[in-house]
Amino acid sequence: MLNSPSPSTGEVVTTEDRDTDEQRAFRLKARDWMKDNLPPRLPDEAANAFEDLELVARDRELQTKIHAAGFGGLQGIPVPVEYGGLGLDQRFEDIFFEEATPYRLPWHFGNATNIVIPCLLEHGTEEQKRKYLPKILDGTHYWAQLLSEPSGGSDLAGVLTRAEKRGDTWILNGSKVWTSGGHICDMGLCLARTDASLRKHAGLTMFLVDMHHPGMTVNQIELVMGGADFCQEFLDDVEVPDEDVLGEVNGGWKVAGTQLVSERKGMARGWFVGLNRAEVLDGIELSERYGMIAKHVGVEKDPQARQLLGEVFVYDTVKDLIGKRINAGIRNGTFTPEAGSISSLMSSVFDIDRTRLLSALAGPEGIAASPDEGELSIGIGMSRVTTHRIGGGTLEMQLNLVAERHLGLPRELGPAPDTPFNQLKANKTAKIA
Amino acid sequence: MLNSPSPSTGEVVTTEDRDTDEQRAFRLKARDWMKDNLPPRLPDEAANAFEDLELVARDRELQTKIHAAGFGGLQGIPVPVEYGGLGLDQRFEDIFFEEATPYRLPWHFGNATNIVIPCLLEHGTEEQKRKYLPKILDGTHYWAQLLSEPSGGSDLAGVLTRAEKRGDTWILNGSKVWTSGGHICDMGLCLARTDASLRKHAGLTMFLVDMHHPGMTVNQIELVMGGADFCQEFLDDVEVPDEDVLGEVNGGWKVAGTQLVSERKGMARGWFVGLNRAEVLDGIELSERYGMIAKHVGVEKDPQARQLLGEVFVYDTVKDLIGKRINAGIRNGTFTPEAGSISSLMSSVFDIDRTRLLSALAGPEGIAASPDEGELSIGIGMSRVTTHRIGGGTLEMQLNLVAERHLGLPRELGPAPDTPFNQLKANKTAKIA
Amino acid sequence: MDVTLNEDQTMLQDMTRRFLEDRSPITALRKQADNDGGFDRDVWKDGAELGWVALFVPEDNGGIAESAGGVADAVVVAEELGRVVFSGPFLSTCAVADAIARSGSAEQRDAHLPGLAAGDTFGAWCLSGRGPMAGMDAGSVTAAQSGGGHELNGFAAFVQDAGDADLLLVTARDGDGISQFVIPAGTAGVSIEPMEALDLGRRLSVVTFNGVKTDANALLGEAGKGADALEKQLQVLLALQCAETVGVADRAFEFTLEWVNDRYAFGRQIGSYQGLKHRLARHCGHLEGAKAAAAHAATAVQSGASDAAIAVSIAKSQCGRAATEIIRDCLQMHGGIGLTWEHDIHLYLRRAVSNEQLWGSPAAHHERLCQLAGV
Amino acid sequence: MDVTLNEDQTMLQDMTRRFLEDRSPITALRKQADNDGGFDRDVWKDGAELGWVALFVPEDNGGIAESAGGVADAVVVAEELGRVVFSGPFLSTCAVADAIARSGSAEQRDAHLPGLAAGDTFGAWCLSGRGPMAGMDAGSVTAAQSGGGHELNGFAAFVQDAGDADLLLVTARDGDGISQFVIPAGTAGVSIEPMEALDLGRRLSVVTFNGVKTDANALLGEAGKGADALEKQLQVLLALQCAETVGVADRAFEFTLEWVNDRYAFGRQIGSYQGLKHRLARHCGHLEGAKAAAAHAATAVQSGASDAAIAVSIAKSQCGRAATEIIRDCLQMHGGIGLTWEHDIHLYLRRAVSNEQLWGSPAAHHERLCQLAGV
Repeated sequence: MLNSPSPSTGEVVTTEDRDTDEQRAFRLKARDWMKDNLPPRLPDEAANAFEDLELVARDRELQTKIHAAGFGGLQGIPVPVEYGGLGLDQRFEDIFFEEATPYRLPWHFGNATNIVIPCLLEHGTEEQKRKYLPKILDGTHYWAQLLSEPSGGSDLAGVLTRAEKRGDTWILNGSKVWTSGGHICDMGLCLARTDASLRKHAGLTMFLVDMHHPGMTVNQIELVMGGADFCQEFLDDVEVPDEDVLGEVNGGWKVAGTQLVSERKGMARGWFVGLNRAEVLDGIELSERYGMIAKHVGVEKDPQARQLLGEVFVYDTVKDLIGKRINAGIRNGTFTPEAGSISSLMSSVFDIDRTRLLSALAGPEGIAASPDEGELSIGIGMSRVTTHRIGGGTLEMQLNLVAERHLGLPRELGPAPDTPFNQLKANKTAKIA
Repeated sequence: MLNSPSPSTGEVVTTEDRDTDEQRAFRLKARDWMKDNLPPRLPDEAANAFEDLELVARDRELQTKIHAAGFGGLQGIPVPVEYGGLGLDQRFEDIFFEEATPYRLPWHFGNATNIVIPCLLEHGTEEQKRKYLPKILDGTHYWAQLLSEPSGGSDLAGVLTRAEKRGDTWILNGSKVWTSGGHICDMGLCLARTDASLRKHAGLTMFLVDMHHPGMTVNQIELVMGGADFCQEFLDDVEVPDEDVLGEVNGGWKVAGTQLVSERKGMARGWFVGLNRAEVLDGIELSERYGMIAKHVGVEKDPQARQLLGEVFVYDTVKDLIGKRINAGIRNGTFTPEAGSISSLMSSVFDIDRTRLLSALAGPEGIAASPDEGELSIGIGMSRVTTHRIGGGTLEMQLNLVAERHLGLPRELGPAPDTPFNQLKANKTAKIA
Repeated sequence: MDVTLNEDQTMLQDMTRRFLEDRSPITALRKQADNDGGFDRDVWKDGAELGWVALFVPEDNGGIAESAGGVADAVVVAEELGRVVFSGPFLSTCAVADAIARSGSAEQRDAHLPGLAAGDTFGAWCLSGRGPMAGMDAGSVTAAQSGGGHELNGFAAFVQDAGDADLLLVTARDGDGISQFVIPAGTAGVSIEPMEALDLGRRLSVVTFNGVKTDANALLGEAGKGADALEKQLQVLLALQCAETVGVADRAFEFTLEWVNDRYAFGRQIGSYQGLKHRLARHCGHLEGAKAAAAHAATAVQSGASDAAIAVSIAKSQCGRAATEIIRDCLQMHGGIGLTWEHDIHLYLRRAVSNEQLWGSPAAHHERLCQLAGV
Repeated sequence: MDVTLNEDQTMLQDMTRRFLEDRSPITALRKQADNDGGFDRDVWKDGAELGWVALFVPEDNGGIAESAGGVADAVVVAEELGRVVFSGPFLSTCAVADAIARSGSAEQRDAHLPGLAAGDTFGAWCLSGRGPMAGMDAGSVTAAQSGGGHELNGFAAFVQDAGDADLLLVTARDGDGISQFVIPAGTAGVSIEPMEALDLGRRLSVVTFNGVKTDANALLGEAGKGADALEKQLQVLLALQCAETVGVADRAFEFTLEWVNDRYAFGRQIGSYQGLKHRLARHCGHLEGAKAAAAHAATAVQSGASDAAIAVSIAKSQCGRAATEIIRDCLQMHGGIGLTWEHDIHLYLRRAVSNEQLWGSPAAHHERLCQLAGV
């Protein structure tokens, strides 16, 4: 009954064998150039660390360098030539990323290249594209997403920041929050309410905002775990010229949709290849860290501790395998891009589980340490306090996305969808930082 | 600062020291009579086992006996004399139950005495009370609650069973389900829809229904765990005379409210004292059963197994302590009777947790056994399949009750409350047994 | 299960699903459980024709191993069998066929494999004893040289399908090593006593070996050197069992989704309540995890990857625990009806709870993972 | 915490709550953490006036033990201290006072108790070493007869409040038995090194004993016979710590309920979503469980009930785990703001995570329960 051979191979990691001649030439050129010009990818160096101004500056130089060398800058390969890219097929970008695996790329431009570029390409005017795209690719502009608001949390369309038109200029007032690296950004995509008498999603407009405008105050948010990558912005009569409206006036939610889809798609496509260890590893590798913790605590031979270790191995591995599976499924069309929310969800779920297991493993050794012990121990207790994630939406949003978008369960009831925004109950704006 | 003594005593188990002379006399009379007349409470004998027709028959005789001896039958002590009770203060009933702790009581009458009696007393006509109450107390009538429907689940007011009036008689058609002991009952409290053009809760009427009516078919439901205490009833032109409407026509939800509150109050008051081990035990007792299971599996010295055992000890104990705490709090007014849902909830939660822990403890020994090993092992696997509870509402209902009634969280949105019942979406009636 | 099935695998999946829907739906198990009877041998024979066991058997012995994807294809079948809580001796017979194909002499392969591949004979694997390490550790049966063959003593427990088996694969401790034997089930000194089992479609037995004499032909591979083969056999079996478990959970999850979409409470579909929705979303995630782990295990075992040993233990833990927890909660979501004998979900849950513990409990595999990680 | 507080206890609760709201709200901890400073000694002194330590001290030594409810009253205070994540040395000082009141000679009681009761001096308890059994097993300090007294060697870790202490209670292994000592913190050979701690209000130290010579007056009770006293001391301390943990969780749960009632998303209060509601309902149940267990433990310890040893371990497991899990999820429900330094909830969670592990982890108490159950 089964006549043809069906070789069951492992995951394909490089795709060199599929190169056309042109692609092969591009690959070799990239490989060659990278060897001499890109810094190595250091395992301990964060991909994104907006706090680290020195690294942010180095990434800016790196972007300029890649662009100047004729590789279009991060994710510039498929961008049309007239906007500063190479105008090549997606396949060339994949090749570039494959070759770049051992090197650092200017990942701090990820927001701009992964999210802002698709938004500008889809909704921008010719002028906007010519003006802004090249400056992303040549390293001039870091971009921020000014989306969440202190009043809003997960309800992204519940925007209170308002824009009023005076002559040819829009005046923006309000506050945005959880902006990654807001303090180092040059430009921002800012969603604001232009008509509160329309229903929630209808009265919004997207603006291209100059982050250096004097009305823009950017405060870094001090987090429990010590970092301050996220910012809160206060917009106080920030002026935006009419030509910097992206998309239609009162059509901002459509642009925001592109923004969100681009983010998800990009994650699934793996623009961050080289960041995600699981993506490049073929087989399962059990981390040595956990055994070291067990030895540090002195419980490596304890059957109960070994159960905890075993569970952590399972969670870590399954988390990686889910990521690979979902991405592969999205790539081959088994899943819609919405399935990406499963990876995010399970990543959060397993992260929380892991902190519980490691806390149990470390016992009292997880909550205090002698000064000379470094942060191994106290880090376990800290991770129990800070497992919770900000990026990628709350756990509740991920659960809703999986349930409604992936499983197709009926949506939650809310106020009638045609309720004017100014008749909805909402929170007040609050100062966080 | 702390001037007066504040003795911190353990839980009070007997209250003999609070007796008045009259109460003391009653207590001694009861004690004396019980010694010679009540059967002992056997630890392995179920309190309620409607399947066990022999036990059901014995309980009927027991009820008759207690009534005849002048103790009013189960829970008849505070019932007025004209309805067959003793007309005494609640305190006398408490004394009766305290003294009855070592004995079996006719617990199969619990539904009738704990729920039907309060409903009749509050909503019944004088004729109804004189007709039906004595027959509960003298052992003539077992009563069923015909409340849930196959279409309904937790939505108790979503009743599809309809009653139409023809002359002086109501004709009932429909189906009820999850009726405890429906097959042995003589009478039933049956909620039916008398006007579907009113909103859901408005068009309902409560009927006193003869379970022996030829239009009443009672099927026992075979359960996974083997028992068949619950029944499904099919009402096919069951006739109920107009004088057996309890409460107002279209006022049935009010009676159902009394029904539900009586159930909860009764649970909290402890009408089942003598059933609930936790209520009568002063201190914590760790069950020997778990250690025996561990020894049977051969893991009693394994540190991981001992963790599982330790957790089970904690869950079992905390479950009991919560029950005692909530009951004490309801009794002294710290909690409203709604807090009883916390005990039910946590009882379910801990039961589920326990089956998980015991499954892990038993390992493969929990899912198969040699024929000579009895049901110790296979029982662990079975309990994993059947932890789920039917009585007392689903887990989801318990969670809602705790969240909304106890914590006061906002209610879930649903269809507008004034929607006529016949415009609501609902399930069809289904045959389960 | 795998998101990257090839064309043949997709065909095999469709074919198997249609075959089972037609010939062995869940009602078959119910009928069998009611009658306390065995599985339907005609169904098995026709299933074997579809290649169920032949995947492990070389062409010379009547199989299709060379042209097919081995365990990577067999897991496709196993998953489908799980979806209908199939009760035939698939795992056992495949495991025995795989062991003989891997380690058997030409004579042994010729003698046993054609019958197994054709669905005419059945196998059962006697591996381990009772207690927490059942399904993992050999050693409850011992082998000692005796005449030209061996003498076997001891017992094996939780032996799947032994009552129906023609052939027993016996893994025995032989001094410091492992020896394996293939013997007829009716060999003198072998007694098979059925166990009471939670899973209504799983026939488990205790098989006792009381001075069982084997001749030289019974020895599979070299005496005392069976440890590597044992590991490989376990990997194949675990990959199959995990796939079956995935099928069980997937199907139960599927009809639960239908239920929560169809069922109304308080005027709303119950699936619109976050209380259920969020639990289902988590279950979806864990089920995807089980699928990912099972698919990876099958691929790794088939290709003999260096992480195959790890991969099967990861999969066993994830599939075993996730399936049980998911179906248990799905039963909960069905309300009272989920606890009625008439509803199918308890059949799924019994299989899941049983599979979780058979062939190594999650705890046993966690311990194994620590060893594999060098801790 | 207890639903059956007597009138005095209710008064004590109100008084303590008002005192702390006024004198040591959560902002006090924040200020202290920012400055890396110690607790406010004036607040402590005034708290001591309210009877915080005096509950354990006999009237003859300046206390009110005879007329008050001992640990059953002290847990009322501990719970209130938990609600503001109080950082003063309450547990330590009460434990030392209790130990001296229980086992001390008249001289020792006269010498130490009045100062402790009045809030002028502080104690710390050096019990155990590092690793999984920290907080449970004595033995990391050894005592050996030397001259008329003993020589102490070894170290104790996770010692609460040692840096502020005037007196150290040292529990040492003495041959096969346990000996306990009360010595001035400044005794030669004692060195106190602070540990980095997760809980910003908990000062923990490693206390090293390097040939520390004690005189006969330092020995608390009989040499080598301290095991019973140690068990009793632990019970008191655990009852207090559980009550504190209950206060921590109760307060965090309280302001989370306010938050979910006040906060809107998608036009609805977030507390109206079952996704949050059902989790909060479970947390409520576990919190009631923690309160029930802690209250029972306090009553059992105070009355010397036969189940007191079991009761404290049950309470420690339930309170420790429930508080951590509840507050962790409450933080989650706060969304991003819960992770900001400015929000108080991390201070509560740090205390809960820390208390879960100090004085015996849940695992250590589970093992102890098995022993107490005779398994």
